[in-house]
Amino acid sequence: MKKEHNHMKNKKFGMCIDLDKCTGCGSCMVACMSENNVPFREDETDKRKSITWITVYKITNNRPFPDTEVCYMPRPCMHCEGHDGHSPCVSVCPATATDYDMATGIVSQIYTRCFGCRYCMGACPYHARYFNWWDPVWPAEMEKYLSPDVSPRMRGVVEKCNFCYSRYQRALDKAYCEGRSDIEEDEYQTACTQGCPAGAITFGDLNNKSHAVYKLKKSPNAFRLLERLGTNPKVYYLSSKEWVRKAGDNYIKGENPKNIKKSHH
Amino acid sequence: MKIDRRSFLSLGIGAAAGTALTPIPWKMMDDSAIWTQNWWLTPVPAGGEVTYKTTACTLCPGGCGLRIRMVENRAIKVEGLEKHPVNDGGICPIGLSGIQLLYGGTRVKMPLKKVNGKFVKISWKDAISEIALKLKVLRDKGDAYKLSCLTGSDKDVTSLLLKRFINTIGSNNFFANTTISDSYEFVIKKVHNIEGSMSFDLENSDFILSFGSGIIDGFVSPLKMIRAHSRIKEQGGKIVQIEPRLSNTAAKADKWIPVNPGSEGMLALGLLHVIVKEKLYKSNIVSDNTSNFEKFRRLIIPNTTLNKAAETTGIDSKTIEKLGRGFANARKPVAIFGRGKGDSPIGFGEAGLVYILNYLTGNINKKGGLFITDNKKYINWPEIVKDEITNAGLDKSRMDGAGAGSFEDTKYITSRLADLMESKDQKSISALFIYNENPCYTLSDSKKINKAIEAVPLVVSFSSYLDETTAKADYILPNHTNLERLQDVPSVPSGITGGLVSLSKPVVKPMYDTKNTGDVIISLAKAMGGNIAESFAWSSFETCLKSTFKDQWNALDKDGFWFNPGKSTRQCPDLDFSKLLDINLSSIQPQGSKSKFPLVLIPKETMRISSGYIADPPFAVKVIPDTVLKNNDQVVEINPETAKKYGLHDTKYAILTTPFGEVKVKIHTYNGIMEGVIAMSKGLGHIGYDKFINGKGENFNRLIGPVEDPDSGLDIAWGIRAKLTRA
Amino acid sequence: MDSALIPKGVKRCPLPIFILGIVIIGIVLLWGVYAMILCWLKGLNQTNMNDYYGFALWIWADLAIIALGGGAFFTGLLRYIFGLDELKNIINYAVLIGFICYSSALLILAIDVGQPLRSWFIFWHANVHSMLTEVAFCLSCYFSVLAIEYIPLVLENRQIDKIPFFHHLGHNMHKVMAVFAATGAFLSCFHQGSLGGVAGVLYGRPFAYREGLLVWPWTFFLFTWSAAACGPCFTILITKITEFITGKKLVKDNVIDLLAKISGWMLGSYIIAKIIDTIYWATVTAPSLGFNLMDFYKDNSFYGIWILIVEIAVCGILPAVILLVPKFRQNKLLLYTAIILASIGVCLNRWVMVLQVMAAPVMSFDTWALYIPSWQEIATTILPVAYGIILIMISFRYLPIFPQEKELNSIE
Amino acid sequence: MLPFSFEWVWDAGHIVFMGGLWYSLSILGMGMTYCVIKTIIDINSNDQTENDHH
Amino acid sequence: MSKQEDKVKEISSGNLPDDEKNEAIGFGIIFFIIGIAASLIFGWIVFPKLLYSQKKQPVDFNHKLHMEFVDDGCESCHFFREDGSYSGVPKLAQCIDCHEEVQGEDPEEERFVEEYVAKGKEVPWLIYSKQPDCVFFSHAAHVKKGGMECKTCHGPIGESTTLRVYEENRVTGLSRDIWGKNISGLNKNTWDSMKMGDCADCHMEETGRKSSVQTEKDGCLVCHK
Repeated sequence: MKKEHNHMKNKKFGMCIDLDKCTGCGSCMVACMSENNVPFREDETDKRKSITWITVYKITNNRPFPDTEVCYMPRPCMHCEGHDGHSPCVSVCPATATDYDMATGIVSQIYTRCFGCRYCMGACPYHARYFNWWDPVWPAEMEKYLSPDVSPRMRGVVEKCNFCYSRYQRALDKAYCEGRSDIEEDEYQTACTQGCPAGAITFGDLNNKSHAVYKLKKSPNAFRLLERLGTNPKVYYLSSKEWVRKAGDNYIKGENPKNIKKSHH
Repeated sequence: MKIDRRSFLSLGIGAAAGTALTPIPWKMMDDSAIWTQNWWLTPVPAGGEVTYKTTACTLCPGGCGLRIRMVENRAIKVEGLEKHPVNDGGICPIGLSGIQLLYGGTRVKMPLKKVNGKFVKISWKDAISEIALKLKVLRDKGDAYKLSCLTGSDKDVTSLLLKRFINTIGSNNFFANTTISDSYEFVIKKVHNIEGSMSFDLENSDFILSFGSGIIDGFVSPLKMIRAHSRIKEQGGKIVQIEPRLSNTAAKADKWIPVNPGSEGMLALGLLHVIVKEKLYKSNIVSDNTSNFEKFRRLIIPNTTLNKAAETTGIDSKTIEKLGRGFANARKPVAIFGRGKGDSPIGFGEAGLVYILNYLTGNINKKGGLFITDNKKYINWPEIVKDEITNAGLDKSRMDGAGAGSFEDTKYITSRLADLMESKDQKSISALFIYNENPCYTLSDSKKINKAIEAVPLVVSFSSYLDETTAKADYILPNHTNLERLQDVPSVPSGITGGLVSLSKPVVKPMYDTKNTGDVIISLAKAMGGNIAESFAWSSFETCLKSTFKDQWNALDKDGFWFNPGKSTRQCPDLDFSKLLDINLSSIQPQGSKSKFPLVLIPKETMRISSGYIADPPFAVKVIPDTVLKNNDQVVEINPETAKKYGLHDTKYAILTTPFGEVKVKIHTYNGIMEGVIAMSKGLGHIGYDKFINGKGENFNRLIGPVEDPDSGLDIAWGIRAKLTRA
Repeated sequence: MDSALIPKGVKRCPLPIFILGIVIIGIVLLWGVYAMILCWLKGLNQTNMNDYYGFALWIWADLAIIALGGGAFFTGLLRYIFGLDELKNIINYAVLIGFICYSSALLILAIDVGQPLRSWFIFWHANVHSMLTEVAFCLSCYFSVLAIEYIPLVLENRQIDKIPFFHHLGHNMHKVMAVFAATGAFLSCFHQGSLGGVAGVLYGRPFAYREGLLVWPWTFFLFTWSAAACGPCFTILITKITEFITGKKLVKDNVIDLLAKISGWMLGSYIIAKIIDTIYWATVTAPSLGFNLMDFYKDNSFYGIWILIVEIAVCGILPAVILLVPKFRQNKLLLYTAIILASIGVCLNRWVMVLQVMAAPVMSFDTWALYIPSWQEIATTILPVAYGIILIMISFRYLPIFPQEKELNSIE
Repeated sequence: MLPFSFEWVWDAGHIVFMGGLWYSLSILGMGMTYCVIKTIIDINSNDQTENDHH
Repeated sequence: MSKQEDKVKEISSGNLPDDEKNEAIGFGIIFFIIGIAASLIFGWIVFPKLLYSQKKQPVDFNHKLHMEFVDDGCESCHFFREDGSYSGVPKLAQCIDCHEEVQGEDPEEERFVEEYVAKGKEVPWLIYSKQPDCVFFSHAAHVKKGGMECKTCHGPIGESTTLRVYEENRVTGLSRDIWGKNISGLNKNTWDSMKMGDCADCHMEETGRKSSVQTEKDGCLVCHK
């Protein structure tokens, strides 16, 4: 078969989220749930048991009234590359249920392989991984809206954002049928990117100079979460506010974020 | 040969050893694991051909275009329609969850009739003929005018068909839910004496002064506003947000100016003082087109105005002066008003002054400014056919007093519905149709409405869902849901300056025995016979809609919307300042005695909670933060200092009391709120619907009562005095 | 009634009392079994764990009992490999305690995973880079070693021993026991260590993360060392408790003293290593990731710096000193204090390395996660205790566990 | 676990790790097999004296 | 307990005379062998029969016959949609194109027209190669991009004149074709089984991709959803 296709250049899908634009409306979370067959329960107010692959954090500058400032921070899976693909979660999974794909830069989670040890959840500092504490139940006739592109998860396994990989698959299929071997930037966008009313999320190949994310990640306002840990995430944030950029990492009192050498990859 | 235990032992060992060499243990181990991957507790969605269908959202007045992903004949996902003038591909949490309203468990599955307090099944035919009979009796008694109707909007074809229907019967008493749009129309009517509304061209403005408008919190046309907000951020426009609480809009604004609740109008006055005194306004505008400006100038120019404004608003006069100058000196300033989502009107006092603020900067009908939009109806139906009863009924004035006397320019005083329902005299409602509205939940003092509605002999609900009001109805004639029905979706003007209509089209076959309300009205009219049937000569709602839109229909059908960016802006006419000379701002003070209720309760509105007639579907409920709802407890926000003062602690229970009732709440201390103010999310505390929606939190509307604006009569209740005590 | 089963020359309580005891403990056991079945049938929603607290009480219990069970491998190592012959008088009991600890640990793991029927994936689809894989492999292998070590003891039951096959088997197994023990020690060293590695490799969790040697973080070595130090203390503790309950002296003082002394050396050296590790972590590792030591102990109602002080000073240095100074060690009260403190210390260390790791926020805007276990978790954690007591009761009654018992308690 | 499994890669990690595992398992297995076989031989040699060894 | 002691004695062979003992050992070996043999027979022959239930297709279908009438081979009925997705087993609407009325003399066809076409009911075909829900299989990638033949995975089904019995694993609910006819899992042809290993082997051979950090094979999400 066609070996030449297989040396397609490695992609590195990533995201840039403009926090100045993000309004905290929550559409990304719901778009994701709807796209990815995420179940819901009667009481979802225990946020530590509530599955939302992308979660919008509300962060504040912790200053008293009226100097209080608030910023919303949507947090999908960061798809950490770590060092050579050894993201915090991938290397700890005992059953190889989660993996880093060098061809896409996407951290996969295979629900049918996972047996629910939850070690990966402990390893992830972003809390991007969710456990199915309950059997998924869709009341009334809601099973009808389930998408066949994403398999519903059984209880007792971990799940997380996969950058809507099923959309990538569909885009590729279309390209193949049209005789192309690769896709355009706009053919593969995640559900949260597409749904965001503010246009705050940009998604694309971080390796591809023609993609919007390539430029955005180099903005002086760009930062990533917990870069100092060496997780090497693929989600970039943009904020014009210094306190927001500083909240992305931990600093010892007196440390100047600008002087910190962050592990760069 | 003796078969002893040893033989069995040997046999057993042999069998065990042998079994290890067969596929049994290995295959069973593998299969049992595969079994857990396919077990019955996890559904397997069926595959099939994927198609997309275009429609429009009817869950809020925003009017977004939708693209529904279908697999075979199942609707899988709601997405935003790209290139749609409102949302261009974006979508809000409620719109996305529309799919759950379609397939969820809160649907009314067939027409129902209440017999002895319980709903029983009834056929469409019987239901319609029974209702028609009751209406005939009403007409025969001379009580035709006692038929009333309440709808969520008075812009769409179905609502207008309902209006036409009750008019034909012989009643003027059509009501629609009143919102900030009513204030806009009222102001335009009052100061310019024309029919029109307002639209704010935020995205092209460089200085947006927002009087508490939740630009990104769901204001009127939420997605249009959010998109405008992003453009503002890109283009470097400034946003100044004036409101007591650090809402999301305030958080994203360049400056947040906390203001005492209800004193926004005074701030506008203060700003006008600065602008007029320092002559920062566009002089040509004042000289060319205005009357009585000098009187107005003399009224506001004394320094006491500024001092009073500073005192009332809690903003020091320096800040007001700076703000006034900044606003007036901006290239393209615009002042937007209407609090939160714009669900409630505001008093003419405040609205009029903010409008003047815009007017004096000369931004009317200018790019980045305020546009006066044409309110002309797109509907040109033949006149209704009247008989004697019709004429007699239409000669009567409205029961609520709107459209006459001091409320001449007001369309509906919907807050008076409760009184009219309870009343035993001539001015009482004997039959009420309710469409796209849930008054038992959404109107102020909902406790009173809930009681009053029981006094109405005939209540007909067209709701698709078993909401609070529908539960009290005598007949339920369920409409198709959002994704099942044909309906026009007229745009609300506040964000769109052009003419825009979208079309909601059925993407799936109706799941249950429901009917489009438009068709039901036509059938009902036909069942009534006579002039009423004649007035509804359409064979079906679809033909009605097609004939209504004529030339636009093709675009609607093909693209899902019809848009003409230039159309519908009105000339900026003269402004008569005399209307503003006796503005009364004291009415905006929250109700209740300050000594008994030392705090002020204000609603908190966000994109994640639908506070209109549609309740939050499960997906949207899922993204409500736990600082708003914890288990089933409503959480209220207060400043840590206030909490300390009243001995309240974060995450602990407290009793919230207002003149209208008390509820148990949980405390969330938050630095982003003024001292002495309590914020409580609006849109929770449903008692209708199913367990995924109801019983969560408390209904804000239960805690406030209607406050009539002395100028317009509209219910402008926003905050209310309250107290918090430790539970 | 069951005298034929009881080893010759020793006295046991009357059967009805024994059965009564079994029944009482059995009820607790059944309660645990009920909770366990609930967890299996209904899933892990029966617990109070959550997405922040993916590892909770169970994993702590697992790590703690494995550390406490470390007495088996270390005593075995000393007895069979280093040839400390006196220890043969306590090795049986050490093995039994180890067997109980490890079987309990495996049982808890079987409840703890979300999909128990797939747990064999950890073997078949193993990811060799995962510390948990190492744990699972070594744990189950070492459990087989303990079973192999326990079997000869069972075979020594008076009636079983009468069967030539079992008699010979027991004898033969004794002969090659050193090989098994050596393998066991090798396996045990690794999995005690890999349990430490579980937390230490989490480079996304600055509270747990440690640099290290080759593929192993320092916690790998600290865990092995602490298990070797505190395991024997636990063996002594259980022996003393058994002596107290049975009212008999079962092991001679010189044996206990020897084990205590070795424990003392181990504990002393461990605590020095632990202090060095803590200092390095607090002054080099954590600050390089943006954390001060005190960041890990603030803004919450439970995890204060006290926990570090108790672990190192009260439950580390203090018992080490007691065990190392002969005069202290030979004072019964002080000895008991030391072995109890050492046992608590290792449990506390495991608590910190499992639960505080989960609880401490990493993102600057995140908050502490505290949790209270559900009754199902508590019941299933008590289950192994009940099971252990029952197994000890039965083994003690019917097996010649303490070689010195006859000598120390002659019956007329 | 075995080179037949999907995840197997011929690298140092797998060889050392699995090597260690199989080494341990085979020692245990061979040890037990030895004991059992030795026992069967012992019984068949009918060495009654050994019975009284205790 | 003396009773117990008796039992112990009985088991113990130490008291038996030599030849009796040898005989006992002999019996023991025989029984051991019987045990092995019985379990082998059960495991290799009976077990597979018990494990799979046999289901008949609702209507018989002659692939060979249909192949003669169509122009585009398999893709005539099992076609690709415009969006790149694969249609799989044809829907009734496709069959109706030809089978509005009974065409031939096959009683199966007659039954098909009567029971399904006339009633507008979809045929509940049992799909031999149906993968579990967790599997994403892209026909486009294999057929369009990879240029593979249908036969490679599906075997010579196009030449069949009748539909064979569908066998369903009673435990997993999956088609037997996934594991393969041979219970041992050994294969002769590429289409003999459709397990993950089969996919992976071919991917290794054909694509040579080693992008997965853990397995040095293709990424997991390439085939999983």
